[in-house]
Formats: sequence, C-alpha cells, structure tokens
Amino acid sequence: MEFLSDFLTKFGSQLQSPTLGFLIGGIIIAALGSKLEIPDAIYKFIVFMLLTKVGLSGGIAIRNSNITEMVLPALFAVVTGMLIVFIGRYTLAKLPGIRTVDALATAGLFGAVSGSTLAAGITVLEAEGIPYEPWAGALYPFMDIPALVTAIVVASIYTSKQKQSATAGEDLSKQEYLSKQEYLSKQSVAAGEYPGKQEYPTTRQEYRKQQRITASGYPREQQNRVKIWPIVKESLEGSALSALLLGLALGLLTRPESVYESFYDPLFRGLLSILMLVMGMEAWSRIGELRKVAQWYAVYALVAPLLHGFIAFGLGMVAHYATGFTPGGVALLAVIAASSSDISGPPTLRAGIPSANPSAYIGASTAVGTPIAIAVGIPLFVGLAQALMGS
Amino acid sequence: MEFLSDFLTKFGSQLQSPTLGFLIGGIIIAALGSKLEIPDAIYKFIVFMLLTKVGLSGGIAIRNSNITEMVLPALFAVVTGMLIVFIGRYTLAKLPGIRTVDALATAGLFGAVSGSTLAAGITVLEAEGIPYEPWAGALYPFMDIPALVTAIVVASIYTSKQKQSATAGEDLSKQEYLSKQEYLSKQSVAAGEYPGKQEYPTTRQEYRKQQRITASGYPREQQNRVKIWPIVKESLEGSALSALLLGLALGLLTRPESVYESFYDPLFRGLLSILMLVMGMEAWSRIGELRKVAQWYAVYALVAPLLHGFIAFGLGMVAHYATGFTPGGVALLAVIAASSSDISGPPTLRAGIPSANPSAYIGASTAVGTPIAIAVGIPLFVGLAQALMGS
Amino acid sequence: MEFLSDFLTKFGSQLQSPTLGFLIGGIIIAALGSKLEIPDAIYKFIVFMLLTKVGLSGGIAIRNSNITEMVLPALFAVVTGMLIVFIGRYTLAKLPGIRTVDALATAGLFGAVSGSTLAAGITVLEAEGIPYEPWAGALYPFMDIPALVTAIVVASIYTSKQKQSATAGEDLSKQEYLSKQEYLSKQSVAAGEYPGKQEYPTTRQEYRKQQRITASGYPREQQNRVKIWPIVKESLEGSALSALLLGLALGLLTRPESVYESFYDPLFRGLLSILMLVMGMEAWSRIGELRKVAQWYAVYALVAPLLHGFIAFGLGMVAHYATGFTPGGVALLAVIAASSSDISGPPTLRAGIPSANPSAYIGASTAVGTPIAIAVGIPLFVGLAQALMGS
Amino acid sequence: MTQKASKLVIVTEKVLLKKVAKIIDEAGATGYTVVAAGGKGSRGVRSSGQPSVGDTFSNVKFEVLTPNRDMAVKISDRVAAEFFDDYSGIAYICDVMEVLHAHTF
Amino acid sequence: MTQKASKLVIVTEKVLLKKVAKIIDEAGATGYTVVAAGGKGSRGVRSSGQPSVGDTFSNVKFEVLTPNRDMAVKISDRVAAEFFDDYSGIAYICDVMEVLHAHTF
Amino acid sequence: MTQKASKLVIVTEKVLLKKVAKIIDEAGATGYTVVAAGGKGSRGVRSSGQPSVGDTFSNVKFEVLTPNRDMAVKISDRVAAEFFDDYSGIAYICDVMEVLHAHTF
Ligand SMILES: Nc1ncnc2c1ncn2[C@@H]1O[C@H](COP(=O)(O)O)[C@@H](O)[C@H]1O
Ligand SMILES: Nc1ncnc2c1ncn2[C@@H]1O[C@H](COP(=O)(O)O)[C@@H](O)[C@H]1O
Ligand SMILES: Nc1ncnc2c1ncn2[C@@H]1O[C@H](COP(=O)(O)O)[C@@H](O)[C@H]1O
Ligand code: NA
Ligand code: NA
Ligand code: NA
Repeated sequence: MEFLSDFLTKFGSQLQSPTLGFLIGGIIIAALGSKLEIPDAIYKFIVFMLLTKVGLSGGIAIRNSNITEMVLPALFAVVTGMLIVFIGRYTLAKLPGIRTVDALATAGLFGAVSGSTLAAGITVLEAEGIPYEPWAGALYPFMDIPALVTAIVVASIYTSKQKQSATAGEDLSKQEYLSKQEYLSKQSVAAGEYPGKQEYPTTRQEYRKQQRITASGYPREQQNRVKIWPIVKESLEGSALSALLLGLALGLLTRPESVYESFYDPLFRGLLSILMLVMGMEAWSRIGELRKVAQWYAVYALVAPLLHGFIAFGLGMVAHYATGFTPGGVALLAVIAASSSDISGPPTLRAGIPSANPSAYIGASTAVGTPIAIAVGIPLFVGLAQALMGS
Repeated sequence: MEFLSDFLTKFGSQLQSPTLGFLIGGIIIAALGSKLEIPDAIYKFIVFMLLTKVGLSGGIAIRNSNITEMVLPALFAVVTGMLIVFIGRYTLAKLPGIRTVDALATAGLFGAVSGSTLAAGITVLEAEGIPYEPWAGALYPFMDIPALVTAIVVASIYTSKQKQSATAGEDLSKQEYLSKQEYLSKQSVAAGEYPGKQEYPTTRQEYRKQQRITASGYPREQQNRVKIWPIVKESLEGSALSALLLGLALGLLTRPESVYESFYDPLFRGLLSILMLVMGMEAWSRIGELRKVAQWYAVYALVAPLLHGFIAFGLGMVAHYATGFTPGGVALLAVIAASSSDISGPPTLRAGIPSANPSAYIGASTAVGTPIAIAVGIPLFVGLAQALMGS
Repeated sequence: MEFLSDFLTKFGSQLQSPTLGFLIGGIIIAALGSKLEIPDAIYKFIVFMLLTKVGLSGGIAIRNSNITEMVLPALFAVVTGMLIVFIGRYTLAKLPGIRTVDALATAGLFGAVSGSTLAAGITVLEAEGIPYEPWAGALYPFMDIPALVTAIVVASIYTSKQKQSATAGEDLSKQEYLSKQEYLSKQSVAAGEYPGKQEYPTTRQEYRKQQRITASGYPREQQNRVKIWPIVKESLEGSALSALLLGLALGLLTRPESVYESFYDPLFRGLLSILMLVMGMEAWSRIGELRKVAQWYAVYALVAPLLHGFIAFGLGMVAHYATGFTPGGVALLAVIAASSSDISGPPTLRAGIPSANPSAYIGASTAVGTPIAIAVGIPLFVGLAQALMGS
Repeated sequence: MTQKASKLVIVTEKVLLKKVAKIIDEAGATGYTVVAAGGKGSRGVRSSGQPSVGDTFSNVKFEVLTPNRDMAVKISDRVAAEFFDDYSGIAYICDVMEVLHAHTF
Repeated sequence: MTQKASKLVIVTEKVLLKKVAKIIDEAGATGYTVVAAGGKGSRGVRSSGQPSVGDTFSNVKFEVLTPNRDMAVKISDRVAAEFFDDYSGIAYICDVMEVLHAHTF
Repeated sequence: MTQKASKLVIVTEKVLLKKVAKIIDEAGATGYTVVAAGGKGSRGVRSSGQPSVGDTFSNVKFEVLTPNRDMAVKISDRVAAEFFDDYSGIAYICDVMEVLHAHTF
C-alpha cells in the first residue's frame, strides 16, 4: 500500500521531470501540427553523443571494477532478449488477423534496446541518487543482438516452411504461374505483390487474389539456411551500438577523462531533453501507421514493455541476491528490457524479415511502446528499486 | 546632451560586444565572398535552442510572479503590432512605384517579431545588469500574430476590391479573355503572369501588357471572406513560436531547472553569436534583392525599426508609470517592436499574401531592417531605459 | 638516448590521449564497417567552432602582445610552405610512374595546413602545460597560402610548356585531330579524356591512345599567364581560413571574451575529439583511393610530414635563438608544417590544377599524411620542444 | 506487356509541396516522386525567408507517371491555375515512357 | 555522331541503395546517377525507423543510361524480382535518349 | 498550344556548379533546374576533400529545357570542352519534351 502511494508520488514528480516533460511536449506540439523540426543531422549527432557518453562512462568504470560481476546480469540480458521473441511468437502471433512474420518482427523490436530510453533511465537514477553499476549500460548489446537474431531466425524458418507447404499444395497453379512468369520476364510487365489503396493484407494468399496485371511473384532463389553472423554484424555496425562500443573501448583503453568531464558528461542531460522531444513528435507521427494495422498491436505495445521489464527485474533480483547486483542495476536491466529499439532495430529487421510490414512494428514501438517505457516503465522500475533498497 | 554623449559611448562599446561584432563580421565576410557556411541544420538547431531558452526562463519565472502585471504590456504589444501595419499602409504604400500588397506585406513583416533580435536584446540587458520582467520575452506572440493577421486581412480586402473594380471596368476584355481561356485550358498553353527578364512590374495591369503566349490569368475561385483563425494557427505553428511556447509551457508546468541551468542557459550567448553571424551573412546576400525593388523600401527599412521602437517605448512608459513595468521590460518591448521577423514571418506572408513580391519584404527586412534593429535599436532603447532608471 | 626513451614514454601516453584515441577509434570502426555517421552539417560546424576558437584566442592575445615578434616566424612559415612544394617537385615528381601535376598537387596539399591537426597540436601543448605564443595559430595562412599558390603556379607553367612542345611535335596528327574535331562539334559526339575501367593513365599521351569514340580533347582557350591573386583569394575565402581570420579579427577588434570563455573555449576539446573520429573514418575510407595510384604516394605521405616538420622545427629554432620564439611556438610551427590540408586545400587544388588526379593527393594526405602528422608528428615535436626547454 | 505512360514534371517552390501533392492525389494518379531542387527561371526570387547562406534548395521537383496524357495535363492545368500567377514554376511532359514494374499502375 | 540510349529510372527504398547499385554494376552499365527522393505510391510505408519528423527523404531514385533497351529491362527485372515483393518501388524506361558527351558509353 | 522542347541533362562534379550555370545562362536558356546527385561512372573519383563519411552527394545534375535542340547541343559542347577533360561528367538529351506551363519559354 505504502509502496503504491510512494510510487504514485514518484510518478507524479516524474511527470515534471524534464525527460518526461519534453517527451509529452513533443507529442502535444506534433498533435497541434507544429512545424518545429529538429534536423536529422542534429538527431544523429545527439544519438552519437548520448551513446558515446554511456559507453565512455562504462569503459572508464570497468577499468577499475571486477568484471566477473557482469557475467550473470549479461547472461540474464541474453535470456530476456530471446525470451521476449518467443513470448511474442506464442501470444501476439496467435491473435486473429496477425501475420506471424509481422508479430515476430514486432517482438524482435521490443526485445531490442533503445539507446534513448536507456539514457533516460540513467538520468532518472542519477537524479534520484540511486547507485548502479557503471557497466550496466554495457548490458545493451547483450539483450539487443540476441533479440534481433532470434526474431530473424525464427521468421526465416517459419517462412521456409510456409513456402514448402505452398509449393506442395499449389503445384498445378504454380505451373501456370511459372509459364506466365516466363512470359512476363520477356515482356517486362509491371510487377509488385502489394495491392493498391486497399488494406494491408494479412496473408500472402490474400495478396495473390488482389493482384492486378502488375503482379509480381518472381521465382526467388531459395535461401535455405539463415546465417547468424551477418545479423550480429549488422547489429554491431548500427550507428547506436557502434557509438556505445566505441565509447566503451575508448573508456577502457585510453584516458578520455578530460573530454568526458568537459564535454560528454555536462551536455548529456540537455541533449537528452531534445531527443525526448523528437521521440514525442515521432510517437505522434507514427500513430497513423499504427491505425492501419490490427488493433492488437496497440494492446501488445501497451502491455509488453511492462511485462518485459518485470521479467528482467525478476531475473535481476536473482542476480542481486546471488552476486550483489545493485538495485539500481536491476532497475536499469528492467528499463533496457522495457525499451524497444528506435534507431538500429528497424533497418536490421527491414533487411532481415523483409516480408514483415514496417507499419506494424515501427508503429507499435514508436507510437506506443517507447512512450510507455519512458513514462510508466522508468518510474515504475526505479520505484521498485528504491523499495528493494529500503528492504 | 548628456544623454546623447552617454548613448554614443554606449554605442561605441556596443560595437565591441560579441553580438554586434559577429553581425558585422558576417556582413563583411559575405561581402568579401567567403565560402564559410553555417549549415541549415545548425541554423535551425540554434533557433530552437535560443527560443526554447527564452521560453523556459519565462515559464519558470511566471510560475512565481503576478501574471496580471503582464496584461497592460501585452495589450500594448497587440496595439503596436496592428498599428505598425496601418502606418505602412498609409506611408510606404502611398509612395510612388510601390504596390499596395508589397507595402502591406513589408509592414506586416516589420510588425512581426524576430527571435534572434529578441535574444540579442536580452543578452545586452543582462550584460548591462538591467533588470527586466522575466516574462517579457513572452510578449513576442502578442505583437507577432496581430501584425501578421492585420497585414494579411487588409491585403485580402484590398485585393478583392481591386478585382471587383477590374471586373466592372474590363468587362469586354474580360469576355475575350475568358474565351481565350477556354481555348488555353484545352490546349495546355504555357502560362504564368510574371514577365521574363524585365523589371518587376508594379501593378497587375502592367503584367497583362507584358504577357507573352506563356501568359496565365486563369479564372481563380473567388475567396470572399478572409478567415483569421488559419493565419493565427499558421503563426503559432511556425518553428520559432512553437519553440518559444513549448519552452514556456515546460517552464510553467514542469521542473526543467536542471537542464535549463546545465544546458540551455550556458549555451545561449555562444549560440547567439553564431546566429548573429548568419544574420550578417544573410543581410549581405539579400542586398541584391533589395536593389531590384524601389529604393523606398530601403528608406522604410532604415526608419521603421526606430520609429516602431519609439512607439513601443512610449507605450511601455505608460505601463511603467501605470503598473510599474520595469525600464528593462520597456526596452525589451521596444526591441520587439523594432525587430522584423526573419524565420516564421516570411513563409506566413508568402502563403497569406501570395501576390506580394518576396524580394521587397524579405530584402527590406533582412538586408536593412534587422541590422538596424540590432546595431542601432538595441543600444538606443537600452540606453533610454538606463536614462529612465537614472531619473 | 634519454631523449628517445623520453619520446617513447610520451608517445605511449599520447596513444592514450583522447585526441589520438578518437583518431584510431575512427580508423578501426570504419575498418570494421560501422555505419556510424557524423553528419556533414556537424562536421562543418565543428570545423567552424575550432578555427573560430583558435582565431579568437589568437586575436585576443595579439591585442596585448608585441606583434613584431611574429615577423620572423611568419617569414619562416612562408619559406617552409614554398620549400615543401619544391621538395615535392624534385623528389616525388621524379619517381617512376608519377605524373608531374599529380606530384605538384600532392606537395601543395602537404605544404598547406590542416586546421584539425593544428587544433590537436594546441590541445596537446595545453595538456602538457607548455607555453606558446598565443598568436602561433595565426601562422596558419602564412604557410597555407604560399604552398598552394606555389604548387598551382609551378603546375601551370609546367603544363603550358608541355602543351607547346606537344603542339610542335605532333603537328601533323594535330591537323587530323582538328578536322576530326570540327566534325565532332557539329555532330555532338560523346567525349571525355579519361578511359573506362582501366588503370589511371600516367601521361596525357597515354590517354589519347586509350580513347574510344567518346574521346574529347576539345581545343581549349590558351591560358597564358597564371594569375596569383585569384588563388590567394580562393584560399582566403575557404571555410576554414575564413573562420580563423574572422575569429582573429573579432578577437583583435571587439571584446568577445564573454562568449569565448562561456562557449568557444570549453567546447574545444570535446568537439576536437569528434573531429578526430571523422578524420580517422576518413583516413580509412580513402585508403582505397590511395591503392589506385602509385605506391610512391604512400611512401611520400609517410615520410613527408616528419621531414617537413623537422625543417620547420629547425627554422623555428633559429627564431628561438634570434628573437626568443618559445619552444611551444617552435613545436606548433613544426606541427603546422607536418600537417596537410583537409578542408580548403583539396577544392582549391581541384580548381587550380584540374588535370591532377584527386585520388592521388587526397588519398595520400587523408589516408596517411594526416594520421602520421597527428599520431607521430605531434608527440615528436612536442617532445623535442620539451627537450629544448630542458636544455 | 509494358504499360505506356506520360511523365509530368513540375518544378515549383518548396512552400507548395503539400498543396501540389494534394492536387496530384485528387487527380487520381497512382503516386508521385519528389526531389529537392534548386534552379533559376524568369523570377530569381526565393520564396521563403530561409537563409540562403545555408545549403538548402528552395524548389521541389515532382515527377508523376500517369497512364494517359489527359490526367497529366489536368494536373498541370490545375497547378498552373492555382499557383503560377503568384509562385514561380514550370510544368512539362514527356509522353514516351513505359512502366516496367510497379505495384499499381 | 551521338549515341542512342535508353534511360531506366528506378525509385525505391533507401535501404536498397547498395543492393540496387550492385545489380546495375553487374549488368554491365557504364554508370548510374542517384538522387534522394521522397514520394507516395501504393504503399504509404516508410522502410526505416528513421525519424519522419526530420527532413530526410526515404527513397532513392536511380537513373541508368544503357546502350540498349535489353540491358535496362534486365536490370529492372532483376531489381523487381529481388525486391518489389517486399519493398516499395517503381521502374520505368524511356527509349529516346541520346548521349552527347561521356567518358565511356 | 504546347511548346516542343529539348531537355538536356548534365551530371557532373559539384565544384563546377557555378561554372556550368554560367554557361547555361550565357547560351540564352530561360532557366535550369539542379539537384544534388551521387553516382558512379568511369572515374570513381570524388572531386573534393569533403568527408565521404558524411552524407553528402558530390555530383550535381542539371536539367535544362531548351526551345530547340541546337541550344542544348551548344551548351553540352561547351561544358564538355571546358571541363570533361579534367572532371567527370556526362551529358545527354531527350528531344520529345513539351512545355505545358512556364513563365517564359
Ligand atoms: N528552361 C528551364 N529549364 C529547366 N528548368 C527551368 C527552366 N525554366 C525554369 N525552370 C525551373 O522552374 C523554376 C521556376 O521558374 P520561373 O517560374 O520561371 O522562375 C526555376 O527555379 C527552375 O528550377
Ligand atoms: N505514378 C507514379 N509516378 C511517379 N512516381 C511514383 C508513382 N507511383 C509510385 N511512385 C514512386 O515509387 C515509390 C514506390 O511506390 P509504391 O511501391 O507503389 O509504394 C513511391 O514512393 C514513389 O516515389
Ligand atoms: N551510364 C550512366 N547512366 C547514368 N549516369 C551516369 C552514367 N555514366 C555516368 N553517369 C553519371 O555521370 C557521372 C560522371 O561519370 P564519369 O565521368 O564517367 O565518371 C557519374 O558520377 C554518374 O553520376
Ligand atoms: Na527491450
Ligand atoms: Na516588430
Ligand atoms: Na603543411
């Protein structure tokens, strides 16, 4: 009871924090149709600055700390990332009107990590004076990459199976199709599998029916085995993770204290406030995309961040009792789990599960998932950590 | 006498202030043909930062202040904004070779407010240690919007009247015209009312005469009543005013002190110096446009900022004696009046008075009006405020 | 001996400095294929900030210093800049497989100055607490412009001579050529002197042979005398030098201390770290271009920065004993000489020696020259300065 | 079987981006492509107060593939009638396009 | 003697930039030109999670001059076959180009 | 009554922006449109030292509508003669354009 009233007080004061204020401000001015624009170059620069800062501080800290402490939390991060995908596979994907590949991509994105949400979580912990392991930010890739890899691998296996059964079942029509195909490729007919101004079809079978003369369906070379390393590589090469790892390496191997203290650290909060504004404006502008897809995505995006956060918080508490993982670190692990990727995740999924509809996963994550993670998730898990410290 | 020598001293030292130094530096390097370029993304970011800062500090201050004090100055801001347009209507527009719509657009722009000039004024007040109401920056929209709305409304009324008399007087030629028109729309003739490499014609009648086969003059749907709300909305949605109002709301409703003090406030002066450089380079690059239009625009742009500033200063002094509006606040009101809009005003006018020539109003404002307001207006009105305080 | 071990210690600790750390980090993440991107707008802004800061601090300092002290070092800067070009002319250009114009452009670029290397040098001097003349940064244009002018003038003279002898020697073939030419210009044949996917040809004669029907070789108007002022003007107008000179003028003529101390100075180191990252990524991405040209360019780029630095260091020591030029100033002069231009130089050379292959000079400078100057040159010359101070 | 098409190009001021897009939509075109453009025409005028010192283009270029010439001419006529009195712009057409692949055309 | 050419235009999602460029290269074209583009088609979908609030275009437009129609059609067919099932895009051709000057064509 | 036109396209290095524009002006064209472009041709060379790590395009594409083919060829010849020896670039023409609406043409 006391915890609840405590949490509500904290939540009320969180609403007044600049982080949340700018996020909500962004939603509101976008809703009012403001032409305010944070240029793309500034957005990219801010992301670079924030993640380099998180990396640098982590790297500097790891230099003087016992790195074996990180093993259990990192393992739990991996487990959470993969678990989130399977949860999506057996809940969201089973709902009516949901294509499996879309569900898998969405779950992959919610399993992956948002650098801006992580930065916001760190800011709140610091504002509240809650100690946390300085390497906790470095748990990012341990959850991000497994989630994306799992989603893409599971989707590929699913798609291959679908194709095989389709080939078996539609043998005759396939023959017709192929001969039409030969004709087409000689005559260069306009092609493409997506229908015009209709609703997004939920199965590939529907597509076929809606086809006009401009239809496609070219025989694609069969990709039999999914390769994991290219997906990992693509994740690591993304701009957000690159900046984090670069910062980490520089913090670990060089002495960047002078620039860290004169530049990256003092600018952190202010730049974060601008990033929150962008996130808010983005959230509003993606609502439209979310509306185009089944309402279940909105429900998922509302529930999933908190559920994922609770799972990670639970695992984090195991680490707390087992190896002394701090309550602040537990909260950060939960925030990482609650977050859904906004920068590197979408392009990775676009390439890895090309048949999934980006409106579904980006809409769910950006329009609902991220605001929930920041506005509800962060105060919730920080509050739980404080309760844990009190006990 | 003493005041004058005082003012000249102040003006001399103002010339050495970074604000003015960077402005003049910008003019000079542009004149010398430098390829230095402040990227557009940086320019937009700086405008965002400055106006958010002005808004935040205003919002934080309003929280603890008696907002009824703002009523009279805000009213005077509205009056000044509207008055400036009518002054333009009955001076500039009456001069030989000046089209009425061009004059109205110019007066509207000079009535509207420049965020950068406002920021420069605040910096000088703070450097001189002159106190001012922290909400004074929030007077911005109270002058900006009425000026733009008045200009657009008056121009629309004027244009409708012109068209009606034109229809009456040119009845026959109109018939010929319409039948030609029918022909044209079937045959898709190249069209457009502006003549080639000639001088900008000063009346619509002249246009007609200069037409080539490529002429236009399509029957446009009659827009009978000017709607005011869309103009207000467009102003409020502009990037500069959006940032100011967002900052104001966040300052009022949340606790942004931490980011304000660590980020928005300390970067203010430095970013302003870069914006001044851009303003200077812009001023030079617009001189060419000013040359293309009647010289009266240059005269107007030289005189108007100071005249408008004096009017506002006078009204501000009424508020000073009536409700204790500080001398610093009076000076800021005068600076706001002296300024002419550089960011949001031009696109609003382009859409609202499309027949007005942008070279006229943008040239007059950017090439002459803004430099005068900053280089002469700010030291003048700050000096007057100090004289007022001394008395 | 002691000096060597001293230098190696210093070099080891330099490797941990943020400057070098970010440079190497940039090379590594580019090599690993990271998609991290510092937007072009941010890059331009950083260059502006750094050079304005160098200019401002120089200008502020010159105000209170005896400017005649600058005469000898400035003269030596001019001499070094010109000397570097002639060294290139009689070494690099004489090597097998090297076109003279390419060699001249490369030497010009290595004679010219890099703002980022200069900024890195200043940072190291300050970190080591070594005093230097605050106007030393202002030596930049005294080396930069003479080097570029000399390279362009020498190349023009060389090219004219080549053309004359070609005209004399190839008289007959020229006639054929011209008649073909007439035909071509009437029939608008596809044209261009560079061959397709082949290796870059090393002489103009080779070009001719490789021509397809798409060949060019239009009679160009003879440019008899090279004009020097346009080259000087173009250099001065470049964005880097403009910013430096603007800062210098503002520091000298106005009182920019407030913005200098609150903005330009505190952000210097942090922004430099980002610029170093960009330089590192650039270096890697240009390696490919360097591979396309003769290996001698790599050798030159490896040796030249240090050789040029030693020459300037020697001349600087003359000034040290003659007029008391500080050891820190001597080191900075050497760093300026060791650096090769990365911002303004390349476009100036592209326009001034259009027949030179940019892959050669940009590849050599960016991929090898700049990293060597920063990673080896700076610690070396700073170490020498400390040895000089100790003696 | 490729599909013959007309390609309408409209270059005009950036401020008109949304308005022209709406006209194209309303005319029933299946889509359009738009790029940022600079340029010079009879009126050397910039429409906005945006710094010209910066690196921005102030025009936009629309390209619209239409299944027949009529639709293209209709769009062009409407754009010219509504905007070319007051804004700078040019519209031209090329009738010999063939669409090879499209999702709808 | 000018050289007749076909001009193939492909507008598709930015994420495919490198992959489409590779296909063009492999088909033996002497080069290509690419510009950033926005647009609207049958699928109003953005491919990346990049902020749409920003000022970026999410499409690219390729223009490839080919010496004959066949090469253009081949490129177009391959791009459509590999990507147009899952990504938005359009490909069209114009056969009446003439190359006036080029380094290789 | 539409007006027949030729469309000349020149893709070349960004550093030549002003110089090519001047040639077009001097040839008497009523205007031109220019967009930022990237590309690949026979010379895979960037002209400037501008960071390639950034997001900039290093080419520009000019499009010039001319009332007759001759003017276009004249422009193209002059640009090729002055620059294509030393700079990368391509010029091509399409003769079947029709201008629908323009302020001067
Ligand atoms: N002859 C032309 N060729 C290509 N583009 C043109 C031409 N004339 C005008 N334009 C484009 O159309 C825009 C508006 O032209 P105008 O309305 O004549 O100022 C210019 O900014 C150019 O981008
Ligand atoms: N009719 C059209 N005219 C010009 N461009 C089009 C047209 N249809 C589609 N496009 C372009 O092709 C892209 C993809 O189209 P779609 O695959 O139909 O979504 C769009 O974003 C447009 O840039
Ligand atoms: N076949 C082609 N199709 C389209 N654009 C080309 C072609 N060849 C060259 N270009 C363009 O022309 C520029 C210069 O070509 P080049 O001079 O051959 O290097 C390239 O960067 C491309 O933008
Ligand atoms: Na997550
Ligand atoms: Na005003
Ligand atoms: Na040098």
